[in-house]
Amino acid sequence: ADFNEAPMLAEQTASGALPPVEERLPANPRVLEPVSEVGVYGGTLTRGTAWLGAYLTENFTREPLFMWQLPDTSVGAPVPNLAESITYSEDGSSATVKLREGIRWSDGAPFTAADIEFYWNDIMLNENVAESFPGILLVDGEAPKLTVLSDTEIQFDFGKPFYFFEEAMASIWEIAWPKHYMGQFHPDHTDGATYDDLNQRLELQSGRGKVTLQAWMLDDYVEGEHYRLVRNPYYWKVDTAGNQLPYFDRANVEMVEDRQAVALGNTTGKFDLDSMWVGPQHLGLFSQAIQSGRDISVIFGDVPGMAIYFNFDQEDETLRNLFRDVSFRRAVSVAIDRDEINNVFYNGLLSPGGSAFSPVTPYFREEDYALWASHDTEQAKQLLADAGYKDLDGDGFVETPDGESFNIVVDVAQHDLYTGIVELIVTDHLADAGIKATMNVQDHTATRDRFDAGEFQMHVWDYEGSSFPLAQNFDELAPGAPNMPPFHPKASSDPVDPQFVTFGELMNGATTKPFEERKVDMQEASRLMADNAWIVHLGYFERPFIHNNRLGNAPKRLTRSDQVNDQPAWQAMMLFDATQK
Amino acid sequence: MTLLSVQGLHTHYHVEQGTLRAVDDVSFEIAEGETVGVVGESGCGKSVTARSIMGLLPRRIGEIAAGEIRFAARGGTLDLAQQDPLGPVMRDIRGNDIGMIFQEPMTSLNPVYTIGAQIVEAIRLHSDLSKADAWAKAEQLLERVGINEPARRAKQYPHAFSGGMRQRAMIAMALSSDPRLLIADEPTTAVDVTVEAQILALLEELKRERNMALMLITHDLNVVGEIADRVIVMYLGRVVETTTAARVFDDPKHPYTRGLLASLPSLGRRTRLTPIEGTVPGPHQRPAGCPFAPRCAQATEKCNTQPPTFRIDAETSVACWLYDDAEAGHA
Amino acid sequence: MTDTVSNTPATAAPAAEAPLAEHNYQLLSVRQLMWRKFLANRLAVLSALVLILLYLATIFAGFVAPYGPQNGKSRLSYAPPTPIQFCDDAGCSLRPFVHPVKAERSPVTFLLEFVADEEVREYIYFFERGDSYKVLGLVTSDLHLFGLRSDDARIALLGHDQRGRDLFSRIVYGGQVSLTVGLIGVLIMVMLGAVIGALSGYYGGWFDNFVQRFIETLRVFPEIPLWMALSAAIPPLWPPEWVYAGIVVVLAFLGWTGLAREVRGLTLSLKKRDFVMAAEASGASTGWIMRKHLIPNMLSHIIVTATLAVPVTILGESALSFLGIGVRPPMISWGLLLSDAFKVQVIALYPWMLFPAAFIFITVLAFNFLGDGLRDMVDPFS
Amino acid sequence: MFKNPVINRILSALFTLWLISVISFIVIQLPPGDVVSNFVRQQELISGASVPPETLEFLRQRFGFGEPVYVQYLKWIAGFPKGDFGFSVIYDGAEVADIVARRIGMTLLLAILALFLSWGLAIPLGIYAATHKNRFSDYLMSNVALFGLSIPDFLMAVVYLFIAIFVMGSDYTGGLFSEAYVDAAWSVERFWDFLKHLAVPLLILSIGGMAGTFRIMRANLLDVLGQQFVETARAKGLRERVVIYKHAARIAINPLISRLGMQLPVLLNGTIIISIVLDLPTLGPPFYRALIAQDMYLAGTVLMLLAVILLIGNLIADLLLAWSDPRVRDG
Amino acid sequence: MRDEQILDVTDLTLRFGADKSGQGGLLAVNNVSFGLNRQETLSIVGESGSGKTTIGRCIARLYEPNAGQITFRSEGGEVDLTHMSKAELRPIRQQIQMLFQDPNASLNSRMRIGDLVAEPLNIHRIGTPAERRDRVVSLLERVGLGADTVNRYPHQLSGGQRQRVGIARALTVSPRLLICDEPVSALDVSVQAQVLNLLRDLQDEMGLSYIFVSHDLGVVDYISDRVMVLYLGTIMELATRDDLFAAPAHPYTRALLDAMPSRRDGRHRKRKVLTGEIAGPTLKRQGCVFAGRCPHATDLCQREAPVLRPWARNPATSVACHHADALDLSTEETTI
Ligand SMILES: Nc1ncnc2c1ncn2[C@@H]1O[C@H](COP(=O)(O)OP(=O)(O)OP(=O)(O)O)[C@@H](O)[C@H]1O
Ligand SMILES: Nc1ncnc2c1ncn2[C@@H]1O[C@H](COP(=O)(O)OP(=O)(O)OP(=O)(O)O)[C@@H](O)[C@H]1O
Ligand SMILES: [Mg+2]
Ligand SMILES: [Mg+2]
Repeated sequence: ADFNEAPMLAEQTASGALPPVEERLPANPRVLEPVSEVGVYGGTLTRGTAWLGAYLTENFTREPLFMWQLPDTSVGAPVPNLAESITYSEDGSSATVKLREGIRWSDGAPFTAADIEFYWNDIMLNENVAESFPGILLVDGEAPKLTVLSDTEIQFDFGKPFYFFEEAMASIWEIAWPKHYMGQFHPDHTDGATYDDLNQRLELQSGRGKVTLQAWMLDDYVEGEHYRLVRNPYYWKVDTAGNQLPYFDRANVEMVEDRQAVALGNTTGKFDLDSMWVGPQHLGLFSQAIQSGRDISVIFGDVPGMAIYFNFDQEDETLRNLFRDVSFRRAVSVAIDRDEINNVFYNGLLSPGGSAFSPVTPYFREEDYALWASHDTEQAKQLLADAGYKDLDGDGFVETPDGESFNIVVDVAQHDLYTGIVELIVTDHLADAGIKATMNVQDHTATRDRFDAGEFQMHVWDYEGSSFPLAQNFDELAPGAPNMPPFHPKASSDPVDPQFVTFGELMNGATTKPFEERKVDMQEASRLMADNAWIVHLGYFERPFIHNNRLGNAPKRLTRSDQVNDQPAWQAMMLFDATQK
Repeated sequence: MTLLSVQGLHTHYHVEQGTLRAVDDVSFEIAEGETVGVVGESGCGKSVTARSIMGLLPRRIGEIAAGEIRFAARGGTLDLAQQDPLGPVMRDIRGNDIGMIFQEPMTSLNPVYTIGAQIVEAIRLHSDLSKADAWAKAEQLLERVGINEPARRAKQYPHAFSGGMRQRAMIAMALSSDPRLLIADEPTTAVDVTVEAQILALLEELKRERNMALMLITHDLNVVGEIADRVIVMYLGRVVETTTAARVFDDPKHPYTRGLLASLPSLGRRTRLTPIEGTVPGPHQRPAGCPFAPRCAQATEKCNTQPPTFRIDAETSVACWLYDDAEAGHA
Repeated sequence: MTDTVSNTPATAAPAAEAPLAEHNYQLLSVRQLMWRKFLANRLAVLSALVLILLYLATIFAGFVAPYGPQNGKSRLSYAPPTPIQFCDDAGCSLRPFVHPVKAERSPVTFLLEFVADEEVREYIYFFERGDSYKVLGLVTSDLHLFGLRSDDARIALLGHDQRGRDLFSRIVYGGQVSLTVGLIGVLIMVMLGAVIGALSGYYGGWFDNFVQRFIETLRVFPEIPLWMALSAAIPPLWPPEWVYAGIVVVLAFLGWTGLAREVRGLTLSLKKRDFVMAAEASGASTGWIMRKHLIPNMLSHIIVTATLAVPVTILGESALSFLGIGVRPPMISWGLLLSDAFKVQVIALYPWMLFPAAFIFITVLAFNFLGDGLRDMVDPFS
Repeated sequence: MFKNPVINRILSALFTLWLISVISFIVIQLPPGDVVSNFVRQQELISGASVPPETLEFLRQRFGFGEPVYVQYLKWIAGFPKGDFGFSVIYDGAEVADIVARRIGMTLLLAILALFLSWGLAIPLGIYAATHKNRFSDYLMSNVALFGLSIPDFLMAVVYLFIAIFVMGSDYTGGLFSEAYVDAAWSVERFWDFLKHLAVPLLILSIGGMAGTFRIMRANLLDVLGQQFVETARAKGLRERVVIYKHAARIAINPLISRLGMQLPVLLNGTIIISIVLDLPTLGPPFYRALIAQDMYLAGTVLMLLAVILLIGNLIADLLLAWSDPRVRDG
Repeated sequence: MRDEQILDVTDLTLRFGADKSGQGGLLAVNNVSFGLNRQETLSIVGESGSGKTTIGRCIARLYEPNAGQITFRSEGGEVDLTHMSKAELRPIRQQIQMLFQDPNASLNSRMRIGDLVAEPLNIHRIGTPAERRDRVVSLLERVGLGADTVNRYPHQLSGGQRQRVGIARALTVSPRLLICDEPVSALDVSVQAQVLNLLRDLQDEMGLSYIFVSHDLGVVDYISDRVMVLYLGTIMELATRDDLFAAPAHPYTRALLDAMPSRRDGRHRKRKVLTGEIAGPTLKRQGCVFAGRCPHATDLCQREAPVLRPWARNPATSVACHHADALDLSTEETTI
């Protein structure tokens, strides 16, 4: 009787369709501290998106074993979520996780260690199932061994120290699948089931989302149009007042045309919040809207800006040598006028800097951040000249020492912020320094394909993973050797340079070390990266996010999702409709 | 009794290049039951005269500048020139008292309505017949103009009719309300001789049968000579000679009429033709005096002023200074 | 006895009514007649003048535009149009001038706010030196129609874009793509359409049959989607000039069908006309008949159709560029410029970004009026 | 070929259908790479999931990748009878047919409503302008129509969005329903809401379509008004209104019907563009996205479908024309 | 000289839209044979659609006949026009020229009169430009147009003047045969007379032969030496003008004459009306094509098509009628 439930469920409880709330909750539900106040039940939370995939429902709430503290992930280490506690072995090479007791799937079936085992062994590690094992969990390329000790206890054996386990766990989307439900379609568990059929059902929207551990479960899905989610009656988290979460009865995701339409929807109140599609380019829209009386708020979060990647394995020898030449990369970095970009595109919210790990990480050092990051066209020209790149034919662009002229293609996905920046860089900054480059705008997937396939020359995208460098699934992003940085796609060919090898060793070794040792190594890695300018970063910036003021418990500041490898930055289950209060 | 009396008709066309005096002081009369042929070369104003009578001048372009068109309508004499061409009076006269058929049988009928429907429309416009009765009457009319199987034909669309049949359907339509005057504007120019003969014969017969006056516009003197009682010869918007059909051949007065006859090849005529010299001037280059003077072998000084209409006798008047001594009277 | 009939009204013919002038009218050649008829359509004449101006500005874009297309000042990001003044607090001057502006970022909205520096006057000079450019791709020059002497202030008649570039200059340069897409596209269209149409009309038979079916099929495809589909297939790595050519070809490829039909119809009707028969009877070869009879008689129709196809093509290019599948930066077209304005906040905060639309609109309208005028002119006898 | 015009028409339509499918297939084949590989990469990118080899093999089998192009074409069209047009990459491998089926109705609804609206406006205005030729009102309307033809649809849509949100403070951001009615059952309020949302796109669409129709109507009517049968109708004594509406306009609309085939593509063009800008659930947005992402089965199918719709539209237009014009009806 | 035959047409047949074997389609000209002498005028008369124009155009090789032979005797000898390629035809074309009905449509409105008249010279590259100009001017003067006409455009001339231009144009290359397709029917009587006189004079002067297509019997009577009467593409009667008008052999000829408006003895006679209308050329042909409208038709006529053969009463006349020998049609008072 210490717990409360939503009126929507109370009716069903009363009619006997559902057991009482106490029976639905685990013995030790996870208690969440509201951001500002205890909320009220009811209503629909609506988000807009320019692209609809299963990923978006996962983005509402994710339920791994451990979870980053939200909304600000930088306040501390991950906390137990589905797990109740973790115990490492003496040398850190194995860990035992105890689960919360009495958690139920959204259909009322009990959640046990068997569900985790099912997902781990029968889904992720099964070759026939189209679901691959997350790279972040791999230790030296091997998946840890999982042993079920009891219904609520599991043991992971890593084979070597892996103190990174909790952080790695906090960075994945989910850890368990309903064995009682998905087992029906699994050939190992049900006769007559086929992998073909199973593979059709892997997505949340193909039915799996109806049996979930998340705050809302799937109600209706139409491709390319919307998701409709409805509250999970067995959700296992409560607020400090004992109210079963979430507050909102329903959660919707509506598909619209593009970023712009998402921003517009959030401006007019059609959508409640966004931390994915809006950016500095919409500040004007938001301030105009607020001035014209729209009841919305803009909050900020510190996120990495745009980065330029070089293809160190470019087929063309001239270009490969060019990209592997540190002077060239440094020249590119100093040729770029970050202040101008800040002024024009980032509304002054960018703090210009180079490719050092984010200030939200413990590995950040000011001095690394400042390396090769101040605009100086003359220095760029000098760097090029010293390395032998001079303008021999007087066309204003430099040639290689062999006298070969080149024109670099810079791939950029269609993006209302980056396209403009790249255009500026390509047409002005690089040209001023004598580097000839051409912008190639394509659909995101197309540029991404070229990047993944190593068929690019220079590539522009977010400075992925810099806020949480070790969580990055390098192998997913670059089809090279496992755990290699993403900008060396065909790592099988000769190494870029000795420092690059060192960098890789430092990164790969970091996860096996306790925090203090790890920090030293990572700071060195960060310095190497900044000094060698393997990636040219523009700097971290305060990114605006938007939400409707009807939302209660909205945070004052946000961590952008990618800081924690796409964890939901909003604690959506804590949000409520403040106008109902 | 005079049915139609046109006096001093001037019809002007306001075209881009200026004002064109398409009909320039035309006077003539048509008695009840009479057939009057109007002849003249292309562009001399025959059609414009007819349109002026019908009140069918192109809006905003054609305008009756002066003159009277007195018509002995059923209720008394009306000056059609004074009527609003789109008003109820003219509408009632059109189709009801004066019928009109045009030169082009192929395009004179609306292609999307049946022949019957178009005749019925005309019938019901001027009578209170029920639809069924009107159809019956339409069929009778079609039969009357020599169309076989009228009941079947009435349900056909114009494209199923040959040129001659369409022209006959047009006649049937024009006759639907028993007009007292039928204006036929070159009704046979576009059809073959054999069909022409059929249609003229039909017109004559109908006219006689109904005591209807017929104003037959043509440029074929032979046609006029064949069926008209009287002939009006026009040149450049003016009437140059009015006479009887017989006399126009035997004793043409105006040099222009004579010229026309001398140019006319006809059966049995093998001697060299004597054409009128020169060409018809453009409508904008009308000579100041007698319009025919520049081409006239007998022209004199005097011809630089427009000759009045001289009455030779009761049946013939002519506008030529050669007849200065003839009795001038009303044409 | 010689009484005249007294019914000649007073209004009747005075004397000769200026036959001479009419005579002259009659003597005009076909071309003169057409020319007269064209001049009589004032809107068409005006449109022709507007178009001539636009094209001149495009040909001499470097000269007309005060700045190069990429020359921007980031501090002037989205700065409004510069007011051109003859007077200020300090009095008046015969030479127009502008005040330089200072930009400051608002702490509330994070947007730049611009304040004119009333103290400083920057005079506008004609035939100023500035950014260098190439005239028709040949001669390098740095002479501009007008400009400022100091680089502290900038003159932007139609405001600045996001990167602080002069929108007016960019529009002038953008015209090079937008205005030529129509012309070149239509040129290709005319060649394809006229040749195929004439051949198919003149020879008939299976060739005609096939061409007709093919045209029929192409025409059931809605053109914009098909344009979109074809331009989306233009390899993204092509240099901008090629992409431009590709767009032109795509537009032309779908546009020729209308013309081909028209030309075929005309050929069919002309080839039955007596004067063609007469030439044929005189022993004229096919080539002769085409050259001397068919083409001259179709030319004006072709020109009209072509003129009316130009705006369609221009709009098509704008739509494609607007949607991001047309020309690519650093090439500029009006549609591409307009795509920068395709954000509600841009329209709200920086309405001058819509100026490219005005240029599209005026051009398309002018071509439509011109085509209309030409259409009336084609039949000088009507 | 064949004597029977109906058979001829159907045969030629079948041939056109075939050509449509070929052109659409060419469009599908245009981008580099094959669709399955693109799909695989995309799947891996999005969900980190690898596509199992069986599925891959099935897809390759189904679409014949690696085989000659004509085999791929045949395999593609072989799916049509089963409603299988391929799969969509951007919609996570969903059936193209499903995506299209959901949106085709709204696409057609919008285009057809716009057609009616534009005709409803254009025809009366066209009649008015033609009957007031060369007057100020005619001049004005004709020029305004040219204005309508000159404004790009997408511009109108953008400006409208701005006005709606910032000038009128509406919450409209595109779409067909307000939030409250998105999932509601049909009711009067919902329909009203729907109409309110539709009004603007419809208006924008019909302004573009109207301009063309207006001009055609005006020109046609002027043409018809100069024909002889109109004069015949006047000569019968019909009222001017009857002459114009029953006799002239009736025929002037015929070419409009046959131009329906050319109107519909214009409207569909507009629908696609407007939908992209205003986010309407028509085929426009998925088509655009598909093109950008080179999701070619979806793009090609939409394109083909639009063409087929237009083909059907043309056929219907032909039938309508035949039904309304006896000349065509009787061959 | 005058008896020298310059044209010999045998069994000329043309079907519009015929299939490859020459069957089906619309039989516009059916087995037509005739000859033409130097300086002779042969008129072709018949109702609209009877194939007059088609025959003319076949001879000018503007249409390809399906069967038959057209032999033309030029200075260079005898040639068969039907079996010549376009290139071979070119020199012959100079000797056969055409004159069209509508002077409006037969002159390219975009060319000056000078160029129009000179066109045949230009096509055949005859003479120097100066010579060509001289010839054009002299011809224009011959047809009664001033030299200043050279620079005018067709629309600046009257109908009669335009037709003269057409004549001048046809004469530039000194043809021997002129095919006139209703050259005066679009003209007003006064102008018509001028043109007819001109044609006659030119014939005498230049020794031209005419094929003269017309439906106006008055004109035909005036201009022709011989007359061919055509009905639905089939020759009904072929006779000298005098014979034909004095004593027609074929009932159709009679009917045409009767339908003509004409004056006798200072009076207009009433015309006789031929009932029915010309059938469509696509009709099923069985028996005599005219049988349906013929007052003298018998079963035989319905069954069997008569052949064109010399008339018993006047072998100079050919007639295609079963009953021609029996009927006396010399006066119009036949029962119809
Ligand atoms: N709608 C019109 N607009 C301008 N001028 C016209 C119009 N109708 C007739 N005319 C002119 O008026 C004059 C008289 O024309 P009208 O039609 O009466 O001649 P017509 O004697 O009937 O000739 P035709 O025998 O060719 O029919 C001509 O010069 C003609 O050009
Ligand atoms: N190019 C053509 N294609 C098909 N049919 C044709 C063609 N030209 C003429 N015909 C048909 O051939 C027949 C004979 O036509 P032709 O023109 O020779 O007749 P005509 O005697 O000259 O008639 P008219 O007096 O009307 O000029 C007609 O039925 C006509 O419809
Ligand atoms: Mg007339
Ligand atoms: Mg003919």
